[in-house]
Amino acid sequence: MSEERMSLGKVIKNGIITENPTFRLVLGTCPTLAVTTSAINGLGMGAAATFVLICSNLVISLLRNFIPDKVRIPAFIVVICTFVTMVQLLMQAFVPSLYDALGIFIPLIVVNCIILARAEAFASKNGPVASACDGLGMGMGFTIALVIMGAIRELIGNGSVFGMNVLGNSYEPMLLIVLASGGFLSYGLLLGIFNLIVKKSEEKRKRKEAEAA
Amino acid sequence: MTEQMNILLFFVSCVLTNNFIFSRFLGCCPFLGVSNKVETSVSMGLAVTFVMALASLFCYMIYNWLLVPLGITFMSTIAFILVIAALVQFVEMFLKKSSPTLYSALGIYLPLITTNCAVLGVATLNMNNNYDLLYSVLNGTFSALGFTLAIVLMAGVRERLESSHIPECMKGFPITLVSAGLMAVAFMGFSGLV
Amino acid sequence: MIIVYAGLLLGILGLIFGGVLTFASKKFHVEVDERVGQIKDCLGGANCGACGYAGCDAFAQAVVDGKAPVNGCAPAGAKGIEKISRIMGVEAPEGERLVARVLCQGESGIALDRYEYDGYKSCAVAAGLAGGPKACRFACIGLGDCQDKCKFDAIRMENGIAHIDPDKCTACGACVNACPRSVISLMPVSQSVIVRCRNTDTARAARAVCMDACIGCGRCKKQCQYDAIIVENGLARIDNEKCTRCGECAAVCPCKCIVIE
Amino acid sequence: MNLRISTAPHIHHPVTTKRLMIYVLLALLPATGVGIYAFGLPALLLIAISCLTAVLCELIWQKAAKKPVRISDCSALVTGLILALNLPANAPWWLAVIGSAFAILLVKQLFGGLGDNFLNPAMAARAVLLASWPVHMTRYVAPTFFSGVDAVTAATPLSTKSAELMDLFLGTIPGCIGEVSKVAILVGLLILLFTRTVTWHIPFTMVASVFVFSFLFGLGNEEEPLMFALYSILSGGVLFGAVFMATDYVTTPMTPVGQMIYAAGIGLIVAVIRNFGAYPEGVTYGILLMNIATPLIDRFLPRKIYGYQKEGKKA
Amino acid sequence: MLKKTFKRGIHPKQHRGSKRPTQDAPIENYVSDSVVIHMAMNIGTPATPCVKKGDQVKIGQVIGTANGFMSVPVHASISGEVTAVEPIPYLGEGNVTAVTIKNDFYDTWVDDLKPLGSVENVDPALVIPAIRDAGITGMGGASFPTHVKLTFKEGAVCDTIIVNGAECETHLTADHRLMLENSVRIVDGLRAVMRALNVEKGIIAIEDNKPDAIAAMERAAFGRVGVRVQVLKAKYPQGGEKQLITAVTGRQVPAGKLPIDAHVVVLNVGTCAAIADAIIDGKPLVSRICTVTGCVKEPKNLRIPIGTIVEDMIGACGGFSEEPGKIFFGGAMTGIAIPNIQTPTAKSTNGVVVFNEKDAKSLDESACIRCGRCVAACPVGLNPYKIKVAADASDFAAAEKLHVMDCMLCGSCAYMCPARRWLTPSFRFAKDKITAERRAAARKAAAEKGGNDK
Repeated sequence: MSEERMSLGKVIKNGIITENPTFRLVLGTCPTLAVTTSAINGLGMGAAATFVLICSNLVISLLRNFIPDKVRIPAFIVVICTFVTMVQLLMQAFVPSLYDALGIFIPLIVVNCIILARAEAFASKNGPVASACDGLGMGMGFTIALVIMGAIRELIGNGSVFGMNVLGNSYEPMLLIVLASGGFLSYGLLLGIFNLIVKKSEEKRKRKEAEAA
Repeated sequence: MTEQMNILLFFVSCVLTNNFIFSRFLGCCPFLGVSNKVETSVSMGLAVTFVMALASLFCYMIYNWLLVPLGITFMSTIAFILVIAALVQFVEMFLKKSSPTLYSALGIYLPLITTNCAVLGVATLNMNNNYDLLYSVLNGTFSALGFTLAIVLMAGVRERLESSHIPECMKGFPITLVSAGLMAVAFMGFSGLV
Repeated sequence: MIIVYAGLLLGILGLIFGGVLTFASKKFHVEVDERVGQIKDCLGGANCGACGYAGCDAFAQAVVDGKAPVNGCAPAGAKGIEKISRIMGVEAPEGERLVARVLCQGESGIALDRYEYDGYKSCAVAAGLAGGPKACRFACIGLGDCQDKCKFDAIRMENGIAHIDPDKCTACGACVNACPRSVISLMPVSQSVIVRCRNTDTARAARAVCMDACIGCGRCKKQCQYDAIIVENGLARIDNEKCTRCGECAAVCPCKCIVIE
Repeated sequence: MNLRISTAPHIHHPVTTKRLMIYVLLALLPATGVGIYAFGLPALLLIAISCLTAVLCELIWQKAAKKPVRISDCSALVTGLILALNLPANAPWWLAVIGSAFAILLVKQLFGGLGDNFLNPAMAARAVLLASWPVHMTRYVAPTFFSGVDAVTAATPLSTKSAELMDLFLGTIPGCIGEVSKVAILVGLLILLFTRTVTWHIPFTMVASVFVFSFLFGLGNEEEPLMFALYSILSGGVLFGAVFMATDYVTTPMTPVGQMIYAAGIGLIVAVIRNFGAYPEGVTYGILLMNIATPLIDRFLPRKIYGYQKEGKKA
Repeated sequence: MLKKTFKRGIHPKQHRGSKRPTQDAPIENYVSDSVVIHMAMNIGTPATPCVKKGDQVKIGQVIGTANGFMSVPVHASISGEVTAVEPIPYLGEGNVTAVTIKNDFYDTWVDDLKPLGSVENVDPALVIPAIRDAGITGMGGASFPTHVKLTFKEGAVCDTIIVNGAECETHLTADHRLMLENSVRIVDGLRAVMRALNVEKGIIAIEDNKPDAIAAMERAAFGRVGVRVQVLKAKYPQGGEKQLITAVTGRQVPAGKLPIDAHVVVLNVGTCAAIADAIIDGKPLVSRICTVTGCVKEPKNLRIPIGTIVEDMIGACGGFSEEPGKIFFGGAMTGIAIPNIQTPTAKSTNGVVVFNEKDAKSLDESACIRCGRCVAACPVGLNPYKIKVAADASDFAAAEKLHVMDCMLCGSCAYMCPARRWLTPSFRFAKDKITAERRAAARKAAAEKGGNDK
């Protein structure tokens, strides 16, 4: 990756689409499943994770030449952990309702595989600007996925999106979708549909290429 | 008697009713990743149980005997993750030297446990719920047993799915997630037991 | 004050854990070769087993141990082999890319049936039943054992015989091993003039079972100006070293069993 | 003359998958008939909608996935019928549609179709409906027997324990469409046993297990534990579950011993959930949970293989 | 008397009537214009032909000599002229050498028949060589050389000889008729072997669906010391060697071992009769009884010279009654389908069954519904469903762990399968693969050992 020096836009796009952490890499499943009971929760979680991703990627990238190789993972974790604690305190102070809704999953951002994976795979090998962009892209990819899932689950399970009633009062919500099992089911199905779309579009592209050739 | 009864109820609560996977979403990554063979999932479950019990113990000590007196409870996340990371690494090296057979069975999963949110989750839950030392360790052990139960059942199901004619786009994670969702539906039957 | 405590705590914890872990890492040190992982990254990754080891991990370990050749993984391709050679610090052995070719043209209607096979769809099983469903004992049985084994989706069954897509083929050899009749063989990709028949029976016997069988008539041998064709046991064989791909032999073959790919 | 060649054996038992499914449908007929007789037109409509949806979903999926269409094996019909028989008679029609579609599409076809699902489709769908629309799924009506009396919404006897044992047995109590009449279910069981579609192991072990565990749990709390245990096996879906749902081939262990362990496990879970859990009924969950455990039972149950008996054990 | 049997197994009830057309048909002699005798009549090494085109041969003359211990000689079954010695395709993979003889209908036997006298007085040491020289192989279908079966390794103890008259296969009545019409010969053969091996117990095992055969054999065994008849409950695969031993004695043959490891030797009734012929008359194995049934006009039990062409036998039974779809040697459970009606019979061909097109057609394989019928049927106690999954995935190591090597390919599981899955053929394939791998591994190990020695 470092050899080819991607443009910054491409780095961001990479995070949102090509290597979408939720739908392509299937990383950070726990918060994805747990907090997407509503769109707003998804957005909050996504924003918090994005913040941590950008900051930790930036700092790790700056420190990458000073951290000895053998202790790099613990060092990364400490850096990440610092930012997570910051987010935790900030949210507690300014958006207490969201903080309560997300609960234990805020401190658990520390062990979200996406963050450590990006630190290890990208930030420790690239410059600070690119790393921050990577963090932004990945964070946005994560956020978008969470919001989509949250919106779908909220719509089916509660008849609303972002708290606004959409489907009217006669709609009888499917409670299961906002329960634990609904999280697994909807994530699995979305993933399957995502795979199907990717496969179809690839086939289409190949067919076009074949026609062109 | 009542104390024993309480512990039994606590056990049922941790293993069945509030199963880490099916109702709390903690430890999903290894649950999805390391559940393709029954043998490996048993090993993984045992390794997690071991680490979670120890982590509960150490985190309790650090939190109640160090952070609380010093008034720096906001450092809990950092302190916990350090304890867990160090613990896992130590256990790994210890096993590698002292019992190569056990290491070859458990060892490769140990690094994964560092980033297993179940471990940090159980420490944080212990802290939030103000469990005492005994219940912290019990919570760690029982929850991990619940995790083990879930991952072993999942592995059994996945071994069966291996020979199934699953549509191409659903293979791998998607079908595993759907299976987990259906299993969670079944586990809802235990709700209200405690 | 709190900041001091926090800093102190981190420092002390760091020191304690660092100390313990350093001690432990010295005390419990076990050697592991990191080249295994690097090599594994260069492999095909299909766990096809064509190398003879139980999956890519085992092959990588064997390469590091010096038990397996660096070019043992066909699906890795030239690039992969070069990378592995660099990791192992040896020269990459020269070799042209190979592809698997089906040496039979006995489509249904061209090769005669011995009987109607109505059992378990497996060439290996059918081959053991009364000499196989096709009258020619060298013919492709066409029940698709090779197709099942191909991890790269390069083989399709059509009109009762196998066809291999040379672009998709990685020469892993899985099909060669799967075929109970040895109809498939690995050939250099440049060898484009191929005798697509393996029947060594007499002309009459061969012709009796398949319209496209090589009858060993020797016309191709006579036609070839480069002495590249040998006819043995009633079967023509092309010497790849001498062949200039002129295609004269294919033009004169009365059975159309020499083809230019 | 072209002879065929195939591998031995050249003959087969006449029973095919389709025939087995038809036997199950036959066995379900009495319960269906009594259900329709007891609950009238709504029940008939619900059954028809559920079956139709199931078959249509199977057809659509197999067409869309370009798989061979095998709706003629009747397996989708069985699923649709069993699901409908597990609904309260006054459930809204869309509940049956969603349930059937869920059962066929998500629980069965998504995993590869007949034989590849690890949960009983009808049961999984019922659990999903129960979790999603608990109000609709637990509002039972008393049988009307076409008498024209307005349906009275009543709680299931599990929670009131007001019905007499005989009423339970004959089916004059509120409940799901298929599970009210135990007589009809027993007739179904006889059909299944007579056609050798199922063996006795699962139904009998499961009922016995519910009886035993209910008795044990009732020892401390009930005045007449024996009556309580009897009551337990006759009320709710225990019998229907034991005969038609716990015996689903696809999701049960393959060996008789495994099947008995499985059935005993269901009985235990049913008794536990009924006596200690939040839900009044546990048959669905018991079956689902043991379905999940089935691969492990199959895997770890040792088989006695010919030629491996211990030395010295001679007859 | 108590009827014994073994665990599990199947009752091919729907095909119980399959024996009816021939079970009351007396054995008829039939001799055709020509025979084709191939050299691979026994499991093990094929014989080498020792006649050439144009030679005149007599009945009982050796036309193929044995090749080593795992091989028996082959004899001419009719007298006449050898018209061809050439390789022909046969039932397995590849070609086998076959001798074609044109019948001169003089039925002359070779001159030097050497009878050993009555079974009471025969020299025990001469019995086994005589069996080998008579070219006797197992006549129940496996064609294992009988003298090899009767020659034990050092230290092995045999206390019982079981004569297999179970004939649990469908359609076949050859053994049934033999027991009825030739019961004394069978008992004589058994007694000869008992004398040769110094064994005191000989049990003739017969299924209870052949009451007349049981009566006949009990009459023949009456007064013979140590010989008795054991009635068995009719069930498939009772005629399988291991199942028969368990049914009769309650012992199990240890996995991967031979019956002798359970101190038992099992001989088919046909084999016993052939042994008696070889001892008393000195005649080698040149003819056998073969049931021809199914879609033929007159189903019969024929005594045919070995090597008779199927077409001739069908002709002797009045020809086909319907357009044939499939013809196989042996019963319907384990029979081997033949590619054309020019196929010759062998020493082990106990029946020729003709199916019409409707019966012949295999149903499409559908998805496994895990009903467990295969598990309930398997007489070995395997889990065919799991083995099939492993075999389909070509995971032969897993299949081996599931004991596929203990499968004896009886076909019970495939018979019961409602989804008509091809269980037995894939097990056969898996077994072949594993055997080949083991052999390769053994060769490799031997080669390495040799290399090290240098």
